[in-house]
Amino acid sequence: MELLGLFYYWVFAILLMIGFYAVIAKTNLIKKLIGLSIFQAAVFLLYITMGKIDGGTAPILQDGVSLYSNPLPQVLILTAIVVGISTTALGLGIVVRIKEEYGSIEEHEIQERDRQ
Amino acid sequence: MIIILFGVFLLTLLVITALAIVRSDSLFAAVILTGIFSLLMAANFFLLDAADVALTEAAIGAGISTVLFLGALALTGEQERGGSKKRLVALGVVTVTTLIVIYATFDKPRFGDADAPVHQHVGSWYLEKTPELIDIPNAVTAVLGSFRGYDTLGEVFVVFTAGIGVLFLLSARTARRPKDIEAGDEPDQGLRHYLVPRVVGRMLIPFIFLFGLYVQFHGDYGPGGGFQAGAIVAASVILYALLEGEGAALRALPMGVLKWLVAGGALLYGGVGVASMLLGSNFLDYSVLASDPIAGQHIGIILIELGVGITVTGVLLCVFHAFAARGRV
Amino acid sequence: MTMAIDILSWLLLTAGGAFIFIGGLGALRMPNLYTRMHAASLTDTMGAVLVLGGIMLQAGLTLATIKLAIILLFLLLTSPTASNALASAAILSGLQPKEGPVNRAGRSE
Amino acid sequence: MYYAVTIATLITMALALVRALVGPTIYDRLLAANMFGTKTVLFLSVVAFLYGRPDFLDLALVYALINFIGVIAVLEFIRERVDSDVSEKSAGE
Repeated sequence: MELLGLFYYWVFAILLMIGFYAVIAKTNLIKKLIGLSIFQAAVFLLYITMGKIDGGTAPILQDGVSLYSNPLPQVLILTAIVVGISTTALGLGIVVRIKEEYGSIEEHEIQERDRQ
Repeated sequence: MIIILFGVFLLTLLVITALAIVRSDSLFAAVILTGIFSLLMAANFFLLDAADVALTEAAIGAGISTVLFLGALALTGEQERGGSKKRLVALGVVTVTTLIVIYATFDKPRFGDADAPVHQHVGSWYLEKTPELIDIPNAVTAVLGSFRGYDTLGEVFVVFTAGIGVLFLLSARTARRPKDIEAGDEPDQGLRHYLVPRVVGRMLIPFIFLFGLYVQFHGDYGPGGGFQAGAIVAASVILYALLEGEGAALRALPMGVLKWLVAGGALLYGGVGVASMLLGSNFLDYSVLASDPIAGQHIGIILIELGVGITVTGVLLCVFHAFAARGRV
Repeated sequence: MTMAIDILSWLLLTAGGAFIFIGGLGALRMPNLYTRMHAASLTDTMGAVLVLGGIMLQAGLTLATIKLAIILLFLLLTSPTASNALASAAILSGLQPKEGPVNRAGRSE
Repeated sequence: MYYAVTIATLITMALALVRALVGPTIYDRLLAANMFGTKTVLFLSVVAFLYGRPDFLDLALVYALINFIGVIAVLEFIRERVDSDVSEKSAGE
């Protein structure tokens, strides 16, 4: 039981680092953005996991229920998801412009062109 | 107990999917897997009692996010060529950090512990005060709209700014602006060749739109609210654009209108705040909007959720059209 | 009466679960795209009808049943449509269904 | 009994995920993604009842609708793809 509960946090750590790996090691800019969104998802998962209370239910008040999970992390993450997609869109916009200017979205090719 | 096992199973699938996304050479396959990743994420959120968050993830992740990534892929090419650089160093850093973070988790409060520090502060206060001060069942909407209205205002302006940023980046120097697509008769007519999806899709669009409105205005009572509704409404218009072509969608909702939506929603939100100031209270304190404070809260929350919904719809559609118009250069 | 409804709904749920599992197995094991599609659509239609029908019986005449009926309606509309579009896209791209016996890799023998 | 259905759904999700990972064609992946979506709808509806909060069926409804948009978007993309990826397309034949 203890370990199963910790598993949520471990998955958070692993997902975080999978996303981070994509950001630092992959040269394709779109792959980096996908990695960034995995990283983001890991943080969302951590927040929501911490908001959960054993035996609680979703914080939509109902007669006859007294224990609810914490609404605050949910509020933060709910807005963060929408902000996340907007910023990802901005990132994709920048990648598209880079492609148009440099003819490539591979990091090393872009750096090569910059050196010329 | 068994629910936790379900959660663990879903989380394992989540990790496998994430690994596959990073390993996949074809970006197109990676984007499809991202859709699955988001479905898994939402199922997990739901198991963790976060119905509103799951709804947001459902509306954003599986539909809009896939569409945006595909829009970008269409402009940049779908095959990854570079592979990885300095793989061993990166792997080393990542492994060590993972182990450190996992070591740190042993000090975290037990999963689901009601006495964890997170639950000792404002969280429980919000739950206690929501029936008394705001009197709507959905505590998440109450916190989002009223208790933490400043936060949400900030988030709406971030979304607004990101939308403006995309428009600045992608509207410049296109041979064909959305305006031209809007006016001209488009040779490109969407999924003309797929008769069945077009017929069924057309049938579904009004229902998706209607459901978006339901989520918008039912947000006080059940899972939902402006952020989710904005994404669902935007998704219905995007479906129309996919089925009938860019031109048809832009004729129905021209770019000029969309820009007004983007600004109008944020203005409506700010306007509610200013109105409450003019009525002699603090910024975004809705209690003064009606003679009865609780009725005032209800009016305020409905108005600001509407503002949020309008801005999110506008921004997502602007971004979609900006990418789509760029593709036709 | 409630007993009968309970038994019926458990039957539907079990059958639905079985259909879903068999369909999933088929989607994994079938030799090529079109046969896999056949297996997958089994879970999307039959499985969904049985499972949602079973839950509907449990829910009784409430708002939940209406929502379940709407979900079922949309699933029955969208899922075969998506399969149809997918199949026609695959055909148009030149992925031909094979006739005659096929081995596991999907090649004609 | 809800548990049995949930477990069947979860296993099928895993099977669909394997199909999505293996491919071999993009259509296989798309098929798996679509199947995964409908399984999530069923999963959410059953769990909503397991939790005793049937008002959360809204979520499953959103999924049933939005999943379709994802598939249509991918098909539209395949139709207009810029540099067609021949190797993936013909790998399954």
